[in-house]
Amino acid sequence: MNTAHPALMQKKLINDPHDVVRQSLEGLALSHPHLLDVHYDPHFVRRIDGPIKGKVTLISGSGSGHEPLNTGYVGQGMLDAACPGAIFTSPTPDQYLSALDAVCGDQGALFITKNYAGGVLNIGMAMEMAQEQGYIVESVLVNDDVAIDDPKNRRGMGATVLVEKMAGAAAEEGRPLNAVTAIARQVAAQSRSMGVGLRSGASPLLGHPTFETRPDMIELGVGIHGERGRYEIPLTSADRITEMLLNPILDDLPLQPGDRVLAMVSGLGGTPLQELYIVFRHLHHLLEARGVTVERRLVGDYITSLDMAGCAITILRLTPELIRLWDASVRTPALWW
Amino acid sequence: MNTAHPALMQKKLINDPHDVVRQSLEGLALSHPHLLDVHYDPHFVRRIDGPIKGKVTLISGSGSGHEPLNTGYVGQGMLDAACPGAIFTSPTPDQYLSALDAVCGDQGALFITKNYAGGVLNIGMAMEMAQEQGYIVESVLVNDDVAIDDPKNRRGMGATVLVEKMAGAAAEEGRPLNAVTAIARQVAAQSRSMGVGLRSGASPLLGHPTFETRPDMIELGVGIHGERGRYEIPLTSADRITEMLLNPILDDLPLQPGDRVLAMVSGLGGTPLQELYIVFRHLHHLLEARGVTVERRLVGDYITSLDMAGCAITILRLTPELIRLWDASVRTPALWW
Amino acid sequence: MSQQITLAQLKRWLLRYADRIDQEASYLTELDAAIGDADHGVNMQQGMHKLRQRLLNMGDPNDAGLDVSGFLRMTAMTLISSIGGAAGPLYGSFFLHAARTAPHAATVDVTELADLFRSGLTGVRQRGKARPDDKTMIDALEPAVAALEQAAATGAEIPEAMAAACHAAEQGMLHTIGLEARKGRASYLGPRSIGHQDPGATSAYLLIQTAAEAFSENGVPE
Amino acid sequence: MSQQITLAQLKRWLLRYADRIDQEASYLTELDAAIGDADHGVNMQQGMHKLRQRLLNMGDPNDAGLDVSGFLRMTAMTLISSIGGAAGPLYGSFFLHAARTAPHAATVDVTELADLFRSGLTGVRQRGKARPDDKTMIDALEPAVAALEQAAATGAEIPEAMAAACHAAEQGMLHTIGLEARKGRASYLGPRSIGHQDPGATSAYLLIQTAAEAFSENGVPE
Ligand SMILES: Nc1ncnc2c1ncn2[C@@H]1O[C@H](COP(=O)(O)OP(=O)(O)O)[C@@H](O)[C@H]1O
Ligand SMILES: Nc1ncnc2c1ncn2[C@@H]1O[C@H](COP(=O)(O)OP(=O)(O)O)[C@@H](O)[C@H]1O
Ligand SMILES: [Mg+2]
Ligand SMILES: [Mg+2]
Ligand SMILES: [Mg+2]
Ligand SMILES: [Mg+2]
Repeated sequence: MNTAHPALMQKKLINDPHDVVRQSLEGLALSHPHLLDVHYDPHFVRRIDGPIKGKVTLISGSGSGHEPLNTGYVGQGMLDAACPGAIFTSPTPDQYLSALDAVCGDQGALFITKNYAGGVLNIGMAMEMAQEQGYIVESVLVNDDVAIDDPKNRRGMGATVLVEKMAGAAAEEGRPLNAVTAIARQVAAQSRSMGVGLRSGASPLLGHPTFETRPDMIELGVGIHGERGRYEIPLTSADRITEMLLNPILDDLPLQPGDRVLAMVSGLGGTPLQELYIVFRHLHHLLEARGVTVERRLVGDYITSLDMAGCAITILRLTPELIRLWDASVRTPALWW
Repeated sequence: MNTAHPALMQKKLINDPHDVVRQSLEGLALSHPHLLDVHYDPHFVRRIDGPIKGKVTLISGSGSGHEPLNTGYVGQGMLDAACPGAIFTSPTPDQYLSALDAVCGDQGALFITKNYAGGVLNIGMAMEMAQEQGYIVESVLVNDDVAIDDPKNRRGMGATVLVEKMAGAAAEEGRPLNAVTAIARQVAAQSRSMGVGLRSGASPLLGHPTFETRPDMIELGVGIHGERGRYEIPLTSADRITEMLLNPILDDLPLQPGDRVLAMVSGLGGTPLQELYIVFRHLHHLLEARGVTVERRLVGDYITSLDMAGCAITILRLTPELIRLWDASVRTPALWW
Repeated sequence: MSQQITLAQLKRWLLRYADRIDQEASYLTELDAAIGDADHGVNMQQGMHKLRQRLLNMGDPNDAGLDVSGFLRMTAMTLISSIGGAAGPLYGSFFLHAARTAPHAATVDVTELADLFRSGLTGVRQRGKARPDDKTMIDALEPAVAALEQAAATGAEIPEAMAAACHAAEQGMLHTIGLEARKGRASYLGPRSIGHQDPGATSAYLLIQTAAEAFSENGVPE
Repeated sequence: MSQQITLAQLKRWLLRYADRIDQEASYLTELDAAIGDADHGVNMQQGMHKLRQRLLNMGDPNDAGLDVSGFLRMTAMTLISSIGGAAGPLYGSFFLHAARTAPHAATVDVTELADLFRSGLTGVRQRGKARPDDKTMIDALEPAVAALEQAAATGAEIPEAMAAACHAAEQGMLHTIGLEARKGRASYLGPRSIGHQDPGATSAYLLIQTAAEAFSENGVPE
């Protein structure tokens, strides 16, 4: 606890900070008994009806604290299993392997992970071990965060949700591993994101906010690990912030008039829906003003950073096939249609 | 702005604070173009396919700042229209009347409102005016908050969502106004709620949190208007807090072994899903330990208080009919199955 | 003939109240933040802003064909449709009931004024079911109306009568500080509401205060 | 025969490291809060807690049938399966590669120790693709291994060699303060990462430091 700043101590609805991930998973299991089954030590969340014959298996992993990502995306039309690590910590290779043992069907598996050192390293080890055991596995790295200049070093953000949905739909259609992997890579390649943080969240294990913002400053270019942004900028209007999030996305993903996109505004956990709509409103105006059609949309808390206040914008350039995969039926705790 | 406590100033994704409600509605409309249509001055949100012949019309109203309530519950199987007031301010009678003019079918209308002075007074005036104009209208007051001893003075909380869902399903089935009203009253009568606030939210118009909590204290028995709770208590574990929320509910709604309930944990806007699951976990244990079956469940941000941190528990005693109405198809921005 | 309050003065009253609400909006909102939901100043501002627009568009109320009753009724309908919350219907009822008692004439004298204020207060009480000492706007309005009635009965002129009403409203407003709320949002706090001045009683005091100012000036041009 | 490090000493090293990590967990996490995601101390604690349990359950490593290589391999697998994040695979690779080079024997001398540390470092570099001055654990490990090698080459005894390694690791750790991160989460901050000590370099320094302590004590019973 930050005893120097008691007013900034973060109060949380938790018991022992060390039990947060496990107890939260227990609550998730009790909240969705007809969709999910949770395995503990090592932790993974699986579709209740897997493994499914004839279907490519999708497994995603990331640290906890991004809920509903990824555990909330397990279910028909999306993931077969999700591996939640400790808070903000990529899961270990044996989580992936145990999940694979539990849910892998006969068509091989695709691992989805965000492009962070931890994600890449652990998936890399998991892939090696899985292959040694005879599994046929592929992986896709999501790296949509344009706050980082070098694409190879870009973090995975909101595109993860879109990759999981569309690859999940392709798998559900019975497409083979190489096709599902290609869809996942296509979605990742056609997506860009950028986030802004207004107030730091707090990890239960830290007990206080990760950082303090100055009274009139905010953090531009944040990821989803509660970290500071790439730049500190003065607090400004939602419209101006929306522009500052969209512009670097468009610099990197040049959209032509007539292009059709999926536009997503995800809250980071501590920002109410009211504000997300205000951001989406201007985002929509800006895109339509360029002749870009907002063909599909997602506004809400879909990939979060504990209780950080702020949001991230994700833009995905759509093709007719991607639209069809997006619209395909999905039944998970967090996406359902 | 609270210049005396700059660190406590609340940063928000907004433009002019006076435009928050309108711009947020514009964003909502753009987010759900196939479900909703928004009317401005006076503000109301309507089902895109209304008015619907042969169906009782459901109209709900409340201040803004509780999103997704109520605008997020407009759509098939739930509300025909929602009237959002200013932030934390019940809508005016002419909002109800304009909505009525726009969506009322041929089976009369039911107004749903939470039991607050403002809600009651404005609905009362709206009913009088509607009746003068020849409409057949009924109303239901939701007063599920056991933090207040006197049931007549109890605030409306999470039961509002349940009333809207179940009365909406009954209306969609083609039940007449008196039957839909009876369902709505039954759900309200069989529901109890209690909330806890860990950190004050901030209204955009105030610019700073409504109140400050002391470092180790939290507010027990809060409503959804950002106000302090009935009692200030020391911060304690999620399990203990869950008990302090559930016990007064059970004192007032004595459940017998074998009873079946819907258990809901709604975040107040600034608390991540991770923590809501931890609360739900213990809530589930406590109920099952009493022999009460948690037959249906809802965990997430369903009725909020801007960006207040905390949550509220709602328990509804179910009957087979209520279960059927709960399970009936619904297609709204915030509930969809 | 006794002193009369003209339509122009009524109009000046409400314009002045609109300005006062603008000045005091954040004060009222902060009062509401302490024991309510931090919107009273904003709500009142919203309504009085609408009313100001109507009053300014209207020009001379006499030319608009309004008598005192019609003028108060227009005020009521504007506030009802633009304030919302608890205060909207309550202030709306004040003016609606006042309009019912008000003469279909271009002016009112002090006795008529006392009558229509009493009637307005009755409207608020019927609508909101609050009683004195419930810590609401009633606690400012009730003593103000009583003082006005008493002054009228003893033949006081308007400035003197309104000064008494204003003083009583202020006392009533301050009296709410010690009360535990039994109506409105502050009642949810129970004993924790004690020690805070009621926002609605405060806006009600400002209503009486601006009336006292507007009714005591004579023939000041708009 | 030159001085030997026994399996018991290796075990004591890692138990000591587990304790040190417990003591420094919040310090490491605060370092990570400044330029990362505030989990490094927690992650390391989680892994070292698991390792401590295994080490304590194992009793005498000789009796468990382990040689140095097997012991290091067991350590690697435990850390890989329990730390997660970036540090898990990296420290895991350190011990895995060290195990590959380590002799199938019950002891190692200083030259062998330098070799297996070098090999471990190579494992970290291959896995993480970071280079010196990228502001990572490499910046503590690289100078430590170099110092150890040099000491071994000049015939130093173990305490002396390890003291040199420890000193070099500390310098390397402090050197990270001035660096701009090019690998790991801190790299997302770009120039804002300058002025902060790297958490992984800090935990790596503690790894060397506890090794220096454990390898310099002789025959202290468990
Ligand atoms: N039943 C009532 N009768 C009279 N006045 C009331 C009643 N309920 C509330 N009030 C007054 O309304 C004021 C609050 O108004 P406002 O903040 O605008 O509405 P809300 O309480 O709906 O947010 C209170 O301070 C109180 O004076
Ligand atoms: N590619 C890399 N090579 C070497 N060390 C790295 C690399 N990436 C990160 N690190 C080290 O890992 C440390 C962070 O570990 P930790 O906080 O446990 O994992 P994470 O960054 O996944 O949260 C950094 O301080 C840095 O020293
Ligand atoms: Mg991490
Ligand atoms: Mg209000
Ligand atoms: Mg109020
Ligand atoms: Mg870290």
